[in-house]
Amino acid sequence: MDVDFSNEQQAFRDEVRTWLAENAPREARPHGGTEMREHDLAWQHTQSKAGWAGISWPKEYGGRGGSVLEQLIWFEEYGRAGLPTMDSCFVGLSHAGPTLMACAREDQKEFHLPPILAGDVIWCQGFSEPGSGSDLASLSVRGEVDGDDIVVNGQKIWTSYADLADWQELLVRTNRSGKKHDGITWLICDMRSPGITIRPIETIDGGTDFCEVFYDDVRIPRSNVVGEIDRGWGVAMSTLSFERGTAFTASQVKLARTVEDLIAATQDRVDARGRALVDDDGLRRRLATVRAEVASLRSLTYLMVSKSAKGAIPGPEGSIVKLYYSELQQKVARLGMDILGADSLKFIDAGHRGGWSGYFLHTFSSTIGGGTSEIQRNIIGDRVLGLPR
Amino acid sequence: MDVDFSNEQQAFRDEVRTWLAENAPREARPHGGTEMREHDLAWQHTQSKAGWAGISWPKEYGGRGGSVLEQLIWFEEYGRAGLPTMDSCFVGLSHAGPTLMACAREDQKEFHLPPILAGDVIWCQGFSEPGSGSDLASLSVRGEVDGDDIVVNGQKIWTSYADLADWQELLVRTNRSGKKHDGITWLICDMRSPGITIRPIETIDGGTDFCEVFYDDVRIPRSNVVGEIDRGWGVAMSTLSFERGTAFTASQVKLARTVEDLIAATQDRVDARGRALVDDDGLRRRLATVRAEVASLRSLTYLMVSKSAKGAIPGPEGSIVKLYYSELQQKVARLGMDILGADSLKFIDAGHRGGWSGYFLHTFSSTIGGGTSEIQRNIIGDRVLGLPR
Amino acid sequence: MDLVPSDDQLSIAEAAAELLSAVAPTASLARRRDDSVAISDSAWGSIAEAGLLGIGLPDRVGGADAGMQEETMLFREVGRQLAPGPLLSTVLAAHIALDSGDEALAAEFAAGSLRAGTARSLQHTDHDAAAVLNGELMLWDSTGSTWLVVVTADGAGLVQTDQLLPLRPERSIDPGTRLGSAFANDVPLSHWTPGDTTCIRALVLVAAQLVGIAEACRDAAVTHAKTREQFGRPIGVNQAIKHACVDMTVAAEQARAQLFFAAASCDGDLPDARFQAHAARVIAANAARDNAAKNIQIHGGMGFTMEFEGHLHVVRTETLGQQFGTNEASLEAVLTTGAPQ
Amino acid sequence: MDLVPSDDQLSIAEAAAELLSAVAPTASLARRRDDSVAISDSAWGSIAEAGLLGIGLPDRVGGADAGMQEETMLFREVGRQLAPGPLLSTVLAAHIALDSGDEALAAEFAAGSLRAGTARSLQHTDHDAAAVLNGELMLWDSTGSTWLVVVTADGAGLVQTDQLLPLRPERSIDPGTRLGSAFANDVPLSHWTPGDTTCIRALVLVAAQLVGIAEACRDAAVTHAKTREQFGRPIGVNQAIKHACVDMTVAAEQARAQLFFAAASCDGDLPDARFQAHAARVIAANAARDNAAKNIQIHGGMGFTMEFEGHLHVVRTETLGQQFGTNEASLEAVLTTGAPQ
Repeated sequence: MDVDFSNEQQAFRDEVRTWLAENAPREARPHGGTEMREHDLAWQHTQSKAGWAGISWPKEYGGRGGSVLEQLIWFEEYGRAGLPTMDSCFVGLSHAGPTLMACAREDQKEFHLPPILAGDVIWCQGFSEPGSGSDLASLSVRGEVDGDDIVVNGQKIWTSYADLADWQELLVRTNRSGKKHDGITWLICDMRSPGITIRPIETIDGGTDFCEVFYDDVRIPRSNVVGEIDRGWGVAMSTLSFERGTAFTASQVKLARTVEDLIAATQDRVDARGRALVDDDGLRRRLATVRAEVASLRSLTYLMVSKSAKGAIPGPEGSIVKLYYSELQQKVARLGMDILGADSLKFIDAGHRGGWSGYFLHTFSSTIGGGTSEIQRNIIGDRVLGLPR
Repeated sequence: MDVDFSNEQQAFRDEVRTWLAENAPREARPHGGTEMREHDLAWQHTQSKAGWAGISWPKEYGGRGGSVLEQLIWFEEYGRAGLPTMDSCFVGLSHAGPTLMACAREDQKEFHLPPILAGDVIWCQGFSEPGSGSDLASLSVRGEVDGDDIVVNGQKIWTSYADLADWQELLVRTNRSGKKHDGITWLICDMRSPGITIRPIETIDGGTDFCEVFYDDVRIPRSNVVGEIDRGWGVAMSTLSFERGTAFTASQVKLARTVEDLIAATQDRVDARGRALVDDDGLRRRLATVRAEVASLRSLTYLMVSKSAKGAIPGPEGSIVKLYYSELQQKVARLGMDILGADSLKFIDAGHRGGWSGYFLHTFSSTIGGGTSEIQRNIIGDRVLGLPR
Repeated sequence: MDLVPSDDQLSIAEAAAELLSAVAPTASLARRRDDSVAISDSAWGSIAEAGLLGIGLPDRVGGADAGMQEETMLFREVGRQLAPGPLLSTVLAAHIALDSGDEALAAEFAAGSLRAGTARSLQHTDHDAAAVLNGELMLWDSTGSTWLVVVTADGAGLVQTDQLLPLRPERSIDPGTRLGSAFANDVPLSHWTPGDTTCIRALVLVAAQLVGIAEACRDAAVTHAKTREQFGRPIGVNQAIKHACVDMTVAAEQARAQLFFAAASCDGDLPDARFQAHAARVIAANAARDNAAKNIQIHGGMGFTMEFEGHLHVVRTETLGQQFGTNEASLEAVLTTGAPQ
Repeated sequence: MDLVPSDDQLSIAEAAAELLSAVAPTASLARRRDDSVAISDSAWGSIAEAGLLGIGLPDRVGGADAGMQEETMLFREVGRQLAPGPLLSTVLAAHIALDSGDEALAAEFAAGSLRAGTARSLQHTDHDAAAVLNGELMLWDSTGSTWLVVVTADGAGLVQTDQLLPLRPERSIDPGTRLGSAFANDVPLSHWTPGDTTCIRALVLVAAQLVGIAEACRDAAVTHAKTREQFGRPIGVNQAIKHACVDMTVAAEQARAQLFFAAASCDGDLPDARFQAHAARVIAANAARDNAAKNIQIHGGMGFTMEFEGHLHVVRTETLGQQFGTNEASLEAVLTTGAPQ
């Protein structure tokens, strides 16, 4: 065992840190609209030009093909620089792109992959529906083959950045006769197609990143099917993860900084009885506990990355990190509310949208989005522990 | 709403308190064996002679038939006097007796009920089996009709005081052909019958109250069937509860006193850094929280008792009190371990068996015995909230 | 001893719930989000006209002559319905005016013709200096309110809002509560009454609102667990959901029981009424906080949207939790006021 | 950076597990409950002979010249197997003797010919007075031990057991650990080494045992959830059981990861090694405590019997938790040693 990085890795880290310090956007990221789109694409473009785009993409698709340790270092530095980890280029780079690499035809790859990397296009995801949340395979948006087109009708929900996107990875039901996992087709949907209506959803932290998408006789060319008609579930499940255990690294680094900020915030605050918060044994224990837990979250990531570096293919254990991270984030947010007291009630638009109270509200999503904690526990129980279903 | 007791009720309380102070056993209750049996029966006998036996039993069966508020007062004073609430007379008074009243033949009632009340006999319960814990109806101890007898073979477990008992309420399977809830028979078993072997189980707090009971061709007269053969499940489920929401009252009063003892214990103790525990904000909050929670546990009981007093029949809401009480008791025990520090490691035979560490270990049973907390949550979810199964 | 509300008390609750949901429905909070006052004049007028503000006040100032229990029944519905604006602070202002002998002012608050918001000093105040306001203040619903109540464990009093210039509005986490900042430099409080009578009333009525919130969240979660289907069955069949609903029930029930106990103890002037009130506030705050979070989680993605009212329970629990003394202060009081009787 | 144990390290663990379960199986704890020494002479001899006590000591005192990581792998198995007696304190005594230049004594501890228990002062000690023992002491496994280690954040030293008369045995909550009380009046410690080197080693190796306990509990619970049937199906199909097993897994995995990180940080002499060690101890203690309780609960009635080993995980977690500084002290250190690098 060893927690030191090699000289080569240290040099890589220095290079990343320097480059990010010199090239990361200096202006605050806009909260939405075309300004956000332009901002995110410009930043992706900058990374691409400098050879940092697709740090985890294989070289054959134009990515950097970094080793898993380089990825870890990149994401650590990315988080340390305070850059957003789930910007509007995220779906293209981390989900749609990898799926296309795994399952698409050569012409589809050639057409779609380079613009994702270059920062020319934004992708969004059309998976969830109002009636199909945890039970994704029960989706019911209809796709009917009509000549060379598939005609799509229905509604998707929780589509991040649908209003900014050029393309969508879209799951539709093309066959109702068999089991629910059969009869699903994976489509590339042009978001400018006639018949698409997009309605942003306001979330409790004041964000509007999520959208509902309505499809009214939207015609998608059959040539945009990835894989085969009715075989889309397999395509969706085959999505390669190139993160190899590093997916939450940048978020963890940010969480660690948030904890340090909270510790600092106790230094000059007093409670309602006029006593310094820094002398409050109860708060001290809660702060120490989350500081230790954030450290162990990093250790857990390092352990998974170490396994990846030895060639292990990360499996459902990734859910352990997701579960732990999301509940820890909520715990930290709650602790901050208690430390800030009456000040926590102000919804101030500084740093994070809505200030600390906005962050607090935002963290309610972390145990829901990307699979609820209940579903994560099922996955770990069934697939890691092998418990009976 | 009103939390005051009437003058009459107050007078009743004074009477109970005085009587208990003058008549409750002065010697410590023996930890087991015939000494414990003699002790418990003598105390029941004393209560019986003075007209306090079966405070919750209806008058027609020789009980005191106290109003629910009198029961509440009785149990509060009983707890305040530090008397054990689950002594060896408990099953007879609170389970077997009420079941016999509800379902037994007149001759069975006449023979069995008076000795229970008078403190002449001890009853035990033969329900659980090694393979049938939460799923009681899956029980498999065989009972075969053979002439005028039922011949019993198999094993029961978790039978409290089996080694001290005269009689047992025993569930056996007399029919395997139908659904598992059918084919069960409720028997009165003489614990001195040939073929019975009793093996005490040592529990983690050092107790030996629980036993395994083995039946090897034990012959029980058919006349000891309560209700009908194969219809015992209905008998077991019909058991009347005369506590009407007061079942945990004495235990609550004890728990309240335990919390006060812990608060007092912080007064003269210091932590490893030499600081007075009484100045530790974290401990203060934990102590305050359990003090408030114990108060709300009493309020919850008062609310249920108030409903009973108005004629409502207590239903599955009783599980709410059980669930809350048992988890609160564990929380208090844990807090005590943290307050006592290194002293908590001494397993001292004073007060409670094993001192505080014995109490701590003992509380592990409170979320298991009498139906696990998981089962309590199912009951509340299904029967109080009406959630789908 | 009887903790079951009387039929009269249940009628108060029913009438209040009906009126509040009619004149200030939850949906109105979002609609008025950018208005300077959280509650509309017409809603305020209807509530006052129905006599809700005067329930616990004597007949001679226009009240209904009932007690803390009846106010408790009212404010439990205020919490459940997430009713906006300075209802509780105005009721407290009326009591403060009455206790200090200003019956005319009490009558104006009871009639709703004057409103009172809340001011809380963010700096520690000496016991002796309690009747004077100093330093940084946080204000609740000062907009539209001529007066502000100041409630501390040492006493309670009033101050006129315009004595606290400059007032700065703060964007509030709760669309049903307006927040503001101000600064005071030796501003004396009027109608000062020493002692913690008003503080105890505030604790119980805050607890009542929090109990209403805890119950509303439980009800919403249980309904959703019964109706929302995934994998072909209602999600409530899953123990992860079912047991969460049960834990919400245990929390709400214990909080309700302790609330009733505290209200009855206050009305009965029992020696441990102070303890019971602080305990009620602590238990209710934990129940509201836990249940509000669980309700969102059980609603999944929908729970995270502005459209769903779940977040309003969260933010009301937070704003209410800071308005009249903190949960921390009540915890400390639970330990220092002596064991319950 | 590599947190995966090497094959050599895994071999140490495997060999240790095999030996411990053979010579001091869990069932032996109950059998020896009334014996004055928790571990039999023959078991002790086998462990020493296999070189387990000297793994982290240099060759010249009879050790295997390995590091903290290898000791970590050993003590994780000690925890998992619930091995009784003064294993950890004897290993620490060897390090203390070595650090203070007494190689002959270190060699005797490494060879197992001398044993060391633990003494902890129950009163607060000034930094300056750290090398002298005073007041009430609590002793771990002093019976059969010629020496006792005293480990504080200010330094570590040894004392001969017979200098602490009167020794009073205390009935211990843990049948694998003998407890005693004693009193000291200005008893000087020998082999005193200032600084927290030994303290840090103790923290990591305590954490290692606690991680072993947390993992053993998880494994036992998962096995039971797969095999115990109720209502015609394994109980692990119920989310109440399944998700509890998952939470035990998350706790054990995070504790294991932090343990490895801490051990590697100590061996690599990293600037935040002290922080990582305290954090490992805190995380491991919480994991062991939670998992031990959940394991009993999942086992139901059987979990509450002496026959089942579940309670041994509980009581070992408690005795270990007080032996070399408390969890509270580590929490405080996590906050005062500065942010991790």
